[in-house]
Amino acid sequence: MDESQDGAPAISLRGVSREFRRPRTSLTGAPTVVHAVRDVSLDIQPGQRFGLVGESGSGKTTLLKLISGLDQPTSGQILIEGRPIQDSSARQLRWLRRRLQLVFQDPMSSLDPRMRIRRIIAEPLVAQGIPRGDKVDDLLQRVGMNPDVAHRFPHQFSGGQRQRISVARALAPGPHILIADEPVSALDVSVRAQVLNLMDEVVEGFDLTLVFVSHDLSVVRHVCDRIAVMRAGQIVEVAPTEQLFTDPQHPYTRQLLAAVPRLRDALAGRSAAELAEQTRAALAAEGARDKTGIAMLTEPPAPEPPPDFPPTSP
Amino acid sequence: MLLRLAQRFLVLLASLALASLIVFAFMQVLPGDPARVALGMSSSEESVALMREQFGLDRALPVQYADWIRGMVTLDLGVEWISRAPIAPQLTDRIAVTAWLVLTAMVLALLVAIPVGTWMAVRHRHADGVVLSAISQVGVAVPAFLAGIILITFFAKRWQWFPSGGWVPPADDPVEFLRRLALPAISLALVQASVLARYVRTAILDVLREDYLRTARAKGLRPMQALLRHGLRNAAVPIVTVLGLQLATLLIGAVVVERVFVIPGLGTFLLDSVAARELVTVQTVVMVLVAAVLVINFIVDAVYLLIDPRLRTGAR
Amino acid sequence: MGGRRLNAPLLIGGVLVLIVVAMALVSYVWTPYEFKFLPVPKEQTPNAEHWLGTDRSARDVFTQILLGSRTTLFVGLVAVGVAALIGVPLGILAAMSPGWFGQLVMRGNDILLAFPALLLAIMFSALYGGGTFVAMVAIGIATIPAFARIVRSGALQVVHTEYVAASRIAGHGQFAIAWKHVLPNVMGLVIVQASVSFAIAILAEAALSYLGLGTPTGQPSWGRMLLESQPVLARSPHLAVIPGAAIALAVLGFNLFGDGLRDYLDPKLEGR
Amino acid sequence: MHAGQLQLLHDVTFSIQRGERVGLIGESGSGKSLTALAVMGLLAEGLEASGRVHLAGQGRELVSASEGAMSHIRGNDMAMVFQEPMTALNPTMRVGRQVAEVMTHHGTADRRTARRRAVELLEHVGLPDPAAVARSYPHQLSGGQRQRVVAAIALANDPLLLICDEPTTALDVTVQALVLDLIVTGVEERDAALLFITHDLAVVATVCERVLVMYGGRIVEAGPVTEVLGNPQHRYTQGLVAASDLEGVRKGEGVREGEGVRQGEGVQDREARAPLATIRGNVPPAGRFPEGCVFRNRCDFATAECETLPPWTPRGTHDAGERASGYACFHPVGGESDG
Amino acid sequence: GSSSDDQTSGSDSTDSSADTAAPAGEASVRVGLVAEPASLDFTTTDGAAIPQVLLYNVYETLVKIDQDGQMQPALASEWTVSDDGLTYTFTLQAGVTFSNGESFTAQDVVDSFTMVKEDWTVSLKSQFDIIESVEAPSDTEVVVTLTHPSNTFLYSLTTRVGAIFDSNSVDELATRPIGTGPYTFGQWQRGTSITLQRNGDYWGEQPYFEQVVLAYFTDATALNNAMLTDGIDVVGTVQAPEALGEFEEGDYQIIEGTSNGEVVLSFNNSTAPFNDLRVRQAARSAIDHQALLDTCWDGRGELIGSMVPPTDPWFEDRTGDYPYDVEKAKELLADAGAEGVEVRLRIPTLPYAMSCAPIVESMLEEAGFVVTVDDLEFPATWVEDVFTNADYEMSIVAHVEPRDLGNVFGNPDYYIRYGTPELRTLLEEADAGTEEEQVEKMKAAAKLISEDAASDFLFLLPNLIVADPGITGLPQNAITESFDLANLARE
Ligand SMILES: Nc1ncnc2c1ncn2[C@@H]1O[C@H](COP(=O)(O)OP(=O)(O)OP(=O)(O)O)[C@@H](O)[C@H]1O
Ligand SMILES: Nc1ncnc2c1ncn2[C@@H]1O[C@H](COP(=O)(O)OP(=O)(O)OP(=O)(O)O)[C@@H](O)[C@H]1O
Ligand SMILES: [Mg+2]
Ligand SMILES: [Mg+2]
Repeated sequence: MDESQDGAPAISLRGVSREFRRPRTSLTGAPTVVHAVRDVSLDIQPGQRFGLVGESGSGKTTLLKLISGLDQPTSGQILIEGRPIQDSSARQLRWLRRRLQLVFQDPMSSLDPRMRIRRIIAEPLVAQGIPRGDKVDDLLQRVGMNPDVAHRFPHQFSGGQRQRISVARALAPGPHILIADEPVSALDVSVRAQVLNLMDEVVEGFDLTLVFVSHDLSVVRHVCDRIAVMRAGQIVEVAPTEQLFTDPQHPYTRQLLAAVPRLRDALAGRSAAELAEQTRAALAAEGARDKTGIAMLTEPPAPEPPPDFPPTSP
Repeated sequence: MLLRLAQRFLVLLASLALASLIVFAFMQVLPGDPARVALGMSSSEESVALMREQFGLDRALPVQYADWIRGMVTLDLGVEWISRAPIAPQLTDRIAVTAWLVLTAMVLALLVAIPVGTWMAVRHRHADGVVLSAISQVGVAVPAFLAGIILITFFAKRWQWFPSGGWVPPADDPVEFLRRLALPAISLALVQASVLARYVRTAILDVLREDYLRTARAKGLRPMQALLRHGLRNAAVPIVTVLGLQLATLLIGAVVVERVFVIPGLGTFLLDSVAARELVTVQTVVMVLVAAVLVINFIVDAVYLLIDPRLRTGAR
Repeated sequence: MGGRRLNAPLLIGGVLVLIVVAMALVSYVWTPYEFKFLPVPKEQTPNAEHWLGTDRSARDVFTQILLGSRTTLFVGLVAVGVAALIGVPLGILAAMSPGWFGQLVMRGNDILLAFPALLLAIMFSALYGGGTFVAMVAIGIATIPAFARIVRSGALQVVHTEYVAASRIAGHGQFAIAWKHVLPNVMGLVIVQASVSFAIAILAEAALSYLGLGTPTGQPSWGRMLLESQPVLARSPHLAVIPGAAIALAVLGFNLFGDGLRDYLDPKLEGR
Repeated sequence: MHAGQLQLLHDVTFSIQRGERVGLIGESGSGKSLTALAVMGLLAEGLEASGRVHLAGQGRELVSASEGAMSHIRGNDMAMVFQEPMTALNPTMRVGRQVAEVMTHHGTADRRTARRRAVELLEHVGLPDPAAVARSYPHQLSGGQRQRVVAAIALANDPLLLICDEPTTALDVTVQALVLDLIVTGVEERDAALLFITHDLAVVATVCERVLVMYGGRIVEAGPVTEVLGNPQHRYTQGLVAASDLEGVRKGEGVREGEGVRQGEGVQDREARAPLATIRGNVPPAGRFPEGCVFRNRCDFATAECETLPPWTPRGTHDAGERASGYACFHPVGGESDG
Repeated sequence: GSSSDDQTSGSDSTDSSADTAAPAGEASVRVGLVAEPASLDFTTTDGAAIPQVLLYNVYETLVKIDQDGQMQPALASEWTVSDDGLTYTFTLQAGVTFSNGESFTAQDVVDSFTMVKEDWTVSLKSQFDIIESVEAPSDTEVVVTLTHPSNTFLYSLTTRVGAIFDSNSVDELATRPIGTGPYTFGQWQRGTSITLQRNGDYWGEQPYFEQVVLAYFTDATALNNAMLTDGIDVVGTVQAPEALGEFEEGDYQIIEGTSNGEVVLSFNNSTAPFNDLRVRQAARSAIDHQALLDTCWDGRGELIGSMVPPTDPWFEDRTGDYPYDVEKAKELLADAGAEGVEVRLRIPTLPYAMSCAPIVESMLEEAGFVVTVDDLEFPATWVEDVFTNADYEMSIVAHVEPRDLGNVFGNPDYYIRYGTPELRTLLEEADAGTEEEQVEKMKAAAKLISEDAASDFLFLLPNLIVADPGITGLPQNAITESFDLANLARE
């Protein structure tokens, strides 16, 4: 199903790290370094539906940016369909743009509010010089939308519809790999179901390799057939879905699983206290963290500078 | 926190150095040979050359620059070229005058702007808030010197309540000092109060939308209590920013207002010195004004650190 | 969603601005008199022949107000033009380029900010012999930081949005992104800042003219009218009141317009 | 409740017993937060509530109560935890003071006691090194820690009623599990009533005994959690439960009476991966809900009858009155048209 | 108002420009003026403002001009001129001391006169070029020998070049002026005021006021406001004549006399188009002087039509030379082939120039000139561009020095670039001849300038003084370089 480098994994990471430097905060202290991603090695096979879970700040988004060439790793190597992508200029990354596309978390902020959706969907085509034809209408239809709405602006759509538009845009250049960064986290359950169904359809229909990021275990479980668990920049466990849920190896995976409230269990009578007890037990099993499982943030996020006010009179 | 201050201080020093170079360079291209201006109509070339020598204009530019900087740092600025009057005492006198004027105006403006701006924000959906807001808009649109002219027309000429201008140092006669300070300070303050009130309004409106204010209300604080206890300090951050910028614009507004009220401050000093081509004086006054703005910015940054704990880390 | 509503400041401001523009346009095809000394009594109060009276040099005041609106627009356009043409690209550049360059731009900005508009204008006027254009270029230069800052902070927000990331993924380069996404999305901020700066420029021209450093003798300008009315303030106050009101209304117009536009474009107020 | 011309909530009627934990669920925009704020008397400017709110021990009716009267009740008899822990605390005030304030303000403790009690409360909500936390500013705490601080503030004066508006949506799962427990324990200890707002069915089932389902500004179904979520009657509730059931599709078990739900046979089997049950269409924006049954434009069972407002059908009896359990639907799941 | 701030040193405070604190008696009077001096040293700095304060008040001269233009004794009690007009012998007043206590002797006169020739840098020093020698045969006698006879020599002694300094303190001219006058120099608050103190040891009649404060205003309106709001007692020169109406309504005395200030519409005679007589004539004919005066100086002032004020002995009304006639102006311009000629009217930023320029512009344009008005900052830019480099076609300047016809028009290098041989001969003859010859030749010179339209003479600035009712001793006419305060008193 993959016509490029035969046998090569669709995505391959070799010891990839990404560090961010934060400005110094005291006269004496050294500048702090945030290891957003550390030493990640990973192979994702063509056609796979690969899930990435982890709590917020664990480095999921950073990893996706590295894979999609939006950011450069501090060290390590990234191969897409067997071709390395780091240290390439935007021009050199053109081939990547055809192969790999992204769907983002926030359906509002991933669409330029000032563009009509026809232009939004056509953007990859324009950027890559692909003739437009009536592709936009096709795509809209593929994502279950009426082509008549192509002249509207994003704010005229609901969250679920916007996410459909995002998917349509991602599909426009005919990619082999689709990366989705928490595509349903901002959506209501009923809409979430619609979008998940859509993703399922397009991955099937376009024969895509899918990398799906979420912090919601039940969602990745539904979507993916292989899951990596990420924590503090590291992949702590990778396993086929069923195996991960039935036989988690890493204590962190166990913590996550223990803490997820399940409707079924709750209806069966599991109380908040039990859920918490189970979570605490899983946390305690690891032993490293304090009793609440929440470490004090040692390094608070740098605040935004105060707003600029223009002077108003000379 | 100290690091931030230290960093900002270094930036301040660098900015001052750069600004002084710009000012100095600017003076070099100012047309109108000071020697010729001093000598007046039909002076001979020899006497012009002599004069230039006397002014020290024949020296190399770096030497002139170094000399000037040394003078400013040691507060020994020498004498004016033409009048032979020493510069430093004049400068300090005039800085004092302008500082009185500007700071009084600022304090007056704040005294008006903070309550009025808060009122405008709290009542922004009510008629009184809207009317106040409209008035402040008009206030912003009236140039300070025009306000000065209007004040003179009524309060000095028509009713003879205040003098039309001039200056008496506070040490000489406190009452007279206040009488002379009143109109110019008010004319500066009127515009400033309008500008500031609008910013206060915006800042308070923003704060009013904040979640923590709702939390405060959920604790049982009344709207005003919540605003005063939790809102003002947070609103202070953007307000301090404008305050810094407005102090700078006030300083410059003072240039014009001093002219209207014949006040011997930095503004008149600057304009007179430009006219007389007392270049050392001009560049020094410009530098003082620029430095004042830079220092104000520095202070504003320092004040942030006091107001906003998010900016000072390791405070725990 | 999309519940943007015209607000009163925007409407009133817009009308005032339109009036100024209309006056300037009308003055190209028609003025009641020529702008010159007329063989009529000077300092007339408004009357049927001279709607706003005549000035100290026996020139028609209404003519002068009409022609002065050109100066008013001219000063605003020059100042805002200079500031925007330099400040906007600078702000976008600062937002889109690597850390140290952005820092450098903003530091330079801070120093420029320390030369307040009027001070720069006074220095420029002294340097190039006064005149409106020079003074306004100075005001424009002094206003660059305001634009650069506001555009930078706006652009920073845009640069970090997902639609810019999407555009990059789509294959667009930095320039295309700046042009297609960043610029259109900061345009609102720019227009708001422009209208505020316009007001500042009008005030600065008035102040400079009052100091005798702005519009030169013999050219119609509201600031100049104010200056020239000074000696006759007592006996012909209308000669100060009329241009004073014109200045205040124009400034008010641009300020209101800017404020209204800010509210109009403010997503926080949208749809609420 | 009204916002200008727009009516946002319609005839929302419910009561909560002392010591009872009631959940309020519904999609975004259904009016959950508005309901909570209306009870607290904290509606945004421009919104106006009508109707009656009664709090045990308070003779007064709260909707028409004065600001002064309300300020005595808020934070004292009635407290609230908001959704966003990152912004709910004043960034420029130390955490300890913010907790102490709610006590000093209501005079439940003098300054010094309040300070001591604040530290105790912080410890009680499970914060490590509570004295240090009390001295911190909010930005020095993580989201979970802040949410605990907010909970401490809410619980400080032992309120009769605690309202939580999506208190854990911004938190990671492990933290969520702990915070949920904290809230439940907190109200249990005080024998307080809890109104818990969320859109996560699993969470509401974990925390609450009874649940109210809201759609389009109306309560469309109410009742004990097991009944409403285990055996929904209203077509909206049914859709909601089905759509949120990701596991059911995969494992081929659970409640799937909803239209268009297919059986899934296992993960590895691509072809058999079943689509999730969905509710067609989108939640209309405020004020654009249809007349009559608010759900009828998305409901597969809607008939002409639905153009009139469906009456409330009680389900069994309940201590808290007939509104405590029941639904408003002409074509309930168990009804004649089903199947 | 009056005042007596008894500040002895001003270094610790910035003085007020218009103080009103009023203690007992006639201790102090405040006179408001525009144009502050740039320095106190007129030997190296030009400008009318320095002699305005210091001459006659602090420094005295050997002889002095009175209000009617008559020569009067001053430090010289009498003088004689040799028959060949080359030797002047002055007998000095006895018992005169400088304010630093040094006594005034003939040697001071010799030193002062020598200094003009040797140390002065301003161009006015050339007036002493004709001095062959200065000698002091005795302590009370000075003999000046000229290289050739000159009628203007004695007159020049009444101007600043004739000022007598103390030989021992000339190093401090810029900071501590020492003279023999009725006042001693008190202090100078830059930008604000100069204070003169009564000279208790003055050899003549003691001044009435113990202290005279000369308060400086950059803005004529502000000066008038200060007078109206009781900030000052006297407005030395009213630069906004429109304000007189306000004073007329109030309780003020208004003195209206003449001055030496001819407001000249100067032409650059050396370049096109004004090197063409017809163009110059056209410009003169184009101006409706009465309307101009009425409009731009509110009708105050005098039309003279030439470079001679009525207080000079050789005054003649020459307003008839070029009566207002636009048609004629157009014709002349057409004759010269200069219709639509573009000229720059480059004016200094001074009140009279700025208020007259628009009207002059309109009138010239009516006649077919195309005029651009340039504001040049005064003095800096105007002096450089117009005065020094003659980069201009027209300007408007009041020439306020007394008897400056020769100086302005007689010198071909002067910015007007006129100085034709014909005029210079007339001037030399006037200077060398008898008094009658002088008058006659000067009249001829004025006529020549006028007819040759070397410039246009817009009007003569009035001497406008406003004062509190009781103030006396103010000069009616401003015809010397000094604002003579010696007789200032209050009834
Ligand atoms: N540009 C940056 N500069 C500094 N630190 C960064 C930057 N981007 C990310 N980080 C830090 O790297 C870490 C990982 O961030 P990332 O956004 O990848 O997490 P995530 O797993 O996607 O979290 P979330 O679930 O909240 O989206 C965080 O601690 C974050 O603060
Ligand atoms: N101040 C207001 N003015 C007008 N409409 C409002 C206002 N506040 C809320 N609404 C509208 O009322 C409806 C219900 O809002 P509410 O915040 O109660 O929803 P919710 O159920 O809490 O949703 P979420 O899950 O997103 O918090 C929404 O459609 C919202 O747009
Ligand atoms: Mg809500
Ligand atoms: Mg003269």
